[in-house]
Amino acid sequence: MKLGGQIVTFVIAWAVLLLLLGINVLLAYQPIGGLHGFVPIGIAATQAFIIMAIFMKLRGRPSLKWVFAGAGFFWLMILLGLSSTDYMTRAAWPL
Amino acid sequence: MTVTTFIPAKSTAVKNYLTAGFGIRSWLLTTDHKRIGLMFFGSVTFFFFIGGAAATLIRLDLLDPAGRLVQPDMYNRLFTMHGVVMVWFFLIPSIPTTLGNFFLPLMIGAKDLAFPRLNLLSWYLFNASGILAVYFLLVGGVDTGWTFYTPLSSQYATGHVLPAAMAVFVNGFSSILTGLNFIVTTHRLRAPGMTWFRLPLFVWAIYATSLVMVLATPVLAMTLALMSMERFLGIGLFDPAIGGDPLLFQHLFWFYSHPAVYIMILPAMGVVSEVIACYARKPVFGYRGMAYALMSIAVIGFFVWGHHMFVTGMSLYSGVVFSFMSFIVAVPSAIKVFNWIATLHKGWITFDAPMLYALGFVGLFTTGGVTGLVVATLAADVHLHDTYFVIAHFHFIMVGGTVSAYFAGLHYWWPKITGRLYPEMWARLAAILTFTGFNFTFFPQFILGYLGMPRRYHAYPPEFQVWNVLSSAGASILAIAYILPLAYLGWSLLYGKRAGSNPWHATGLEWMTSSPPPEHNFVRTPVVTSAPYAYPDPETLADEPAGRRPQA
Amino acid sequence: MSWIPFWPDTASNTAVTVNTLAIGLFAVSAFICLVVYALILLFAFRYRRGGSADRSHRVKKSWHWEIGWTSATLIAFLVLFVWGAGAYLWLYQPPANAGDEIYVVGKQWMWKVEHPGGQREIDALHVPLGRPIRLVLTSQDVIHSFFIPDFRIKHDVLPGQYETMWFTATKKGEFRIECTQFCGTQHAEMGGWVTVMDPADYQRWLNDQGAEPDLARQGEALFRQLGCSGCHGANSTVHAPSLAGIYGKPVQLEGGRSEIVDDRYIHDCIMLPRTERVAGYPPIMPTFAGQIGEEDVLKLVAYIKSLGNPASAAR
Amino acid sequence: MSQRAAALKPEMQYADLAQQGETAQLGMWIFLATEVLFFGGMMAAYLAYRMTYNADFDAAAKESVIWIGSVNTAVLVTSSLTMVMAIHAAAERERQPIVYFLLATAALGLIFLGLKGYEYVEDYNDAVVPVLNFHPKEGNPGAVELFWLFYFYATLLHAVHLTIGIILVFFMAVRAKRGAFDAGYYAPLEVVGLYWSFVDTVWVFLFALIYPIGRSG
Repeated sequence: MKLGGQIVTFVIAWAVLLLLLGINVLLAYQPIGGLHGFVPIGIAATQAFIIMAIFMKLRGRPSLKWVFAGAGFFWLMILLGLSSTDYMTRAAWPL
Repeated sequence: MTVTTFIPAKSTAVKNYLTAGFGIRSWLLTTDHKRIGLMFFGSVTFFFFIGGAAATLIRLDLLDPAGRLVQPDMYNRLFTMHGVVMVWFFLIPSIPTTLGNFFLPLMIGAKDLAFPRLNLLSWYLFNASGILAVYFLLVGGVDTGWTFYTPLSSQYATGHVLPAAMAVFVNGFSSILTGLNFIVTTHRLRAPGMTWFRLPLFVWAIYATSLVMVLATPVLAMTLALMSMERFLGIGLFDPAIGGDPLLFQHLFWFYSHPAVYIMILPAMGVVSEVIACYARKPVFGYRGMAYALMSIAVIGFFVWGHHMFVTGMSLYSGVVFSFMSFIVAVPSAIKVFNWIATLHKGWITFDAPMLYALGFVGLFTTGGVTGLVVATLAADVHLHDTYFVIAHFHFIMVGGTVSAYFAGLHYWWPKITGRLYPEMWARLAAILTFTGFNFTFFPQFILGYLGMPRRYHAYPPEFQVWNVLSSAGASILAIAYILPLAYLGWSLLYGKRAGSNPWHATGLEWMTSSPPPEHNFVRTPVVTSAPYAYPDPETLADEPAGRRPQA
Repeated sequence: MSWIPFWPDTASNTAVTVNTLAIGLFAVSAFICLVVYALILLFAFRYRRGGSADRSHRVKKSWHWEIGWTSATLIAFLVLFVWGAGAYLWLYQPPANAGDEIYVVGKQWMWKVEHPGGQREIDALHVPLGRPIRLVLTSQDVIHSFFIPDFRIKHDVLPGQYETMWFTATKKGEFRIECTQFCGTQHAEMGGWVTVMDPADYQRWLNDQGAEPDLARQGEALFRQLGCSGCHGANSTVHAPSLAGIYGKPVQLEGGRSEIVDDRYIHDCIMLPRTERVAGYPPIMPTFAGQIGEEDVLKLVAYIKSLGNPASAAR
Repeated sequence: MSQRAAALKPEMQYADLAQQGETAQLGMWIFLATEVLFFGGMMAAYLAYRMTYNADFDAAAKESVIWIGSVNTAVLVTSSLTMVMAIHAAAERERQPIVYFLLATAALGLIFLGLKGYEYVEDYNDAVVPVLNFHPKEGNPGAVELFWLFYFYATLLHAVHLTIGIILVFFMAVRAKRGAFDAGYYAPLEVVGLYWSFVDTVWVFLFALIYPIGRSG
């Protein structure tokens, strides 16, 4: 197997993923207050983005794969977003 | 249409899909989408009559205010059975798996679906889950209603909740596989020249439906799995005893089950568009608008589930949001109704049975739609929620709408599927009976609802009896209207006149091949060069043969 | 509107509001249906095959039609939405002066009602005419739904949560209570009657209900019996918050949030004590979930409430 | 090209192998979208309770075994790398490396499962297994139990997906060994690769929801 440009990309992606994992674990022990729920999710989203773009080969020309990869997450956002309108405001109303 | 027909010169030379093989194996192991479509037709017909039998007993029981025909527990099992079977084993699969399976590849000029073996698997999963569900609904039954609300289902109900939930879970796989197959096929296997805006609206409708199927069904699967775990372990994510929220179950459940309503109605809209265009001899008015409306219903349909929860103790703020979205989703539906009517304008309308069913659909769907607005209005829903008003509303959409359209499509494409014509007069009679019986059955239920008769009551205050009797009487007409086609369509299989390849002089690729179609649909792959519904203009209509009754 | 055979009785202020809205909605619905049916029949007749109507000059360009009827329906729908939403917020937010608070507990398959004075009823609810009544609802088992058709008001009743609804009865008489959320075998039998009486008759009725001590007193007895007083009492050595005068006031919680002490808060503190712990107190309170029923919790709530309001404690 | 490669034909409904391969990949992407929603149902439950019982979830998450979670994340990320390397080898038509990389992928998957099993034992010893052994040290027991129910449902479901993945990868290794991908048509391998990386993606999110929260306070 030739050591082509693609393989280098894969290995760099892998290294970045591990790095992000390390950051995630380290930050878990830092007093970052109210952010402690959001930071891991943000890091996970970045990792997921890298995996999908590089390992699942989404990068490159726009294609139909983008649509359906995006659709899953878009619909997930509908579910999470609209159900959380209830949980965020249930106690607040009736006033 | 400038498309040449693709009928082999001597149609006897090529075997059609029915004569391509005869043994039982040639059916049970087939990967031909047309055969699988027919097999699905057999299955959903079976489940339709199971669900219908339960409905019959319910209506008989309600003739008497004291509900003395069956015990309360039995009654609860009956309406659960009616709901589960009709929703998951008839309404959701009805049009997509039968007409969709049969005609989607034909209409886009493909030889088959993208994944024929998955298609067959879908049929097996469907039957396995259906038989499992019916078996457990018959022995012991399930007493939760089709909605499986926790904590009733997870901790208090006595019936076979677990197997029933499992059956619905497996059914979900069937639904997902079918939807996935349709989406991929529409994207990848269109014939040369078949661009997106040359697709018939039925294909658009099936595509939109499939999107809903693949994106909503998994959430139901998860919800039922979580509910089953709670029942199995005695503790779970919805358990109020540990601070769990029963409303969470409802959020997740309706995230699927509201879009599921669009799984039922979108294909019906597709069928009706085809039928109205054909019998009005006109292109569908505002074709692009119709396609966009289908897609936007499919997407916005996911933003409205909370309107099932206005009185449940959900946040009032959420209620306002969901009510607003529900009004928004009604707009594309209204557009569709207006466009169908505009299609009739200046047409050359004939009243064959499919057209009668389709016009009935438009009327019933409109009634169901506007009453949908009534229950989407927050304060009105406070009174009407969980009463017979809601029952009437959704039956107008699902039974008046979907089932009428299903029959419209079945009659319209019957000559293509079987190669035979159905007896026209009987079919018209059935169509008229359906419309009449339907209104008699369900209109009184609007009144019962506003009077305050709650749903799922096996006994009710005596002052409601007159409306219930009226409703049950209408149901008996409806029953005849549904059994009648079984008889004359069966008859036509043997004695019906032979249909030519295009008895209605309709457009669309499915009419460009022989009836019944050959094994791989087209002898040569068709090339499409124009938009759908290219029915001739009124000026040239004189050239068309006067009597469209085809020659034998 | 009793002269219409298919119209329910209108017996409360909420019923009037919903009636007006419903009549508006039904009128719009009927109008739309009429237009659709009329157009279908008209076109079907006029443009039947073989008919001699003029078919030339067909409308080909459709977009301005589309935009026209899209915006028309949108505007009509928005009006209905705003009307309905406004009425809904009014219906579901009890006014500040809703004085009489009555507790309702749903249970397979009955409604248990407790008046503040300790009077108890099953499947019946007596209320005075012309006074706003606030109901606090909860369930002991599955989800039920408390529905009074003649008042056009209903609310689901959930286990482990308090829901409120309110109305002012405007007509004397007996009106049905129904359960509209399917709750098991005898769902259809779960119901009862609301009796609306003159305030004087109502007072008499309350007085005739025997010598049950009022809810707060019963709560006080329970408070001792369950050992609550051992920690929350005045001379307790255990580090637990004092409950005197806390009702209706904000309390600082562990984690920085603050919360108003209301019925729901007290309920959760008893049943799920560690969720919303008061800042500065150790998590030592045991949970009473599964040990006491919702009715007992209601009594404790009434007692704690009375501690904050000496006037009602004396009553 | 081998004899076998020459005989490779697309299925009846496709024009050519390229179309068949692309279609298969599209099908897998749509399936993965359904999987997002499937796990999404459970994540919605997590989010709802996280909003309601924030402090209790923090307290509960402290009991999770973060070192196993972290090592497992590294293992899965590495397996995704070996998986794409196998696909890359297939693109280069080299049979042996495909087999080795696939076996490495499956082995990493098995290591993940082994560690996960060990973690469950640890959880049992920590008395955080609902129904079987549940005595939480901190927080409101109900809410803490909700966290652990989520933990077990989510990780078990993920393990089931991973097991299916391992079986598929083994199956692909066998096919690769027999030379099925020599001809340059390796769409099945790519489809399995998509599935594998997706299972990895799910885990990345589960890790974030379960392990790092609640340790700083």
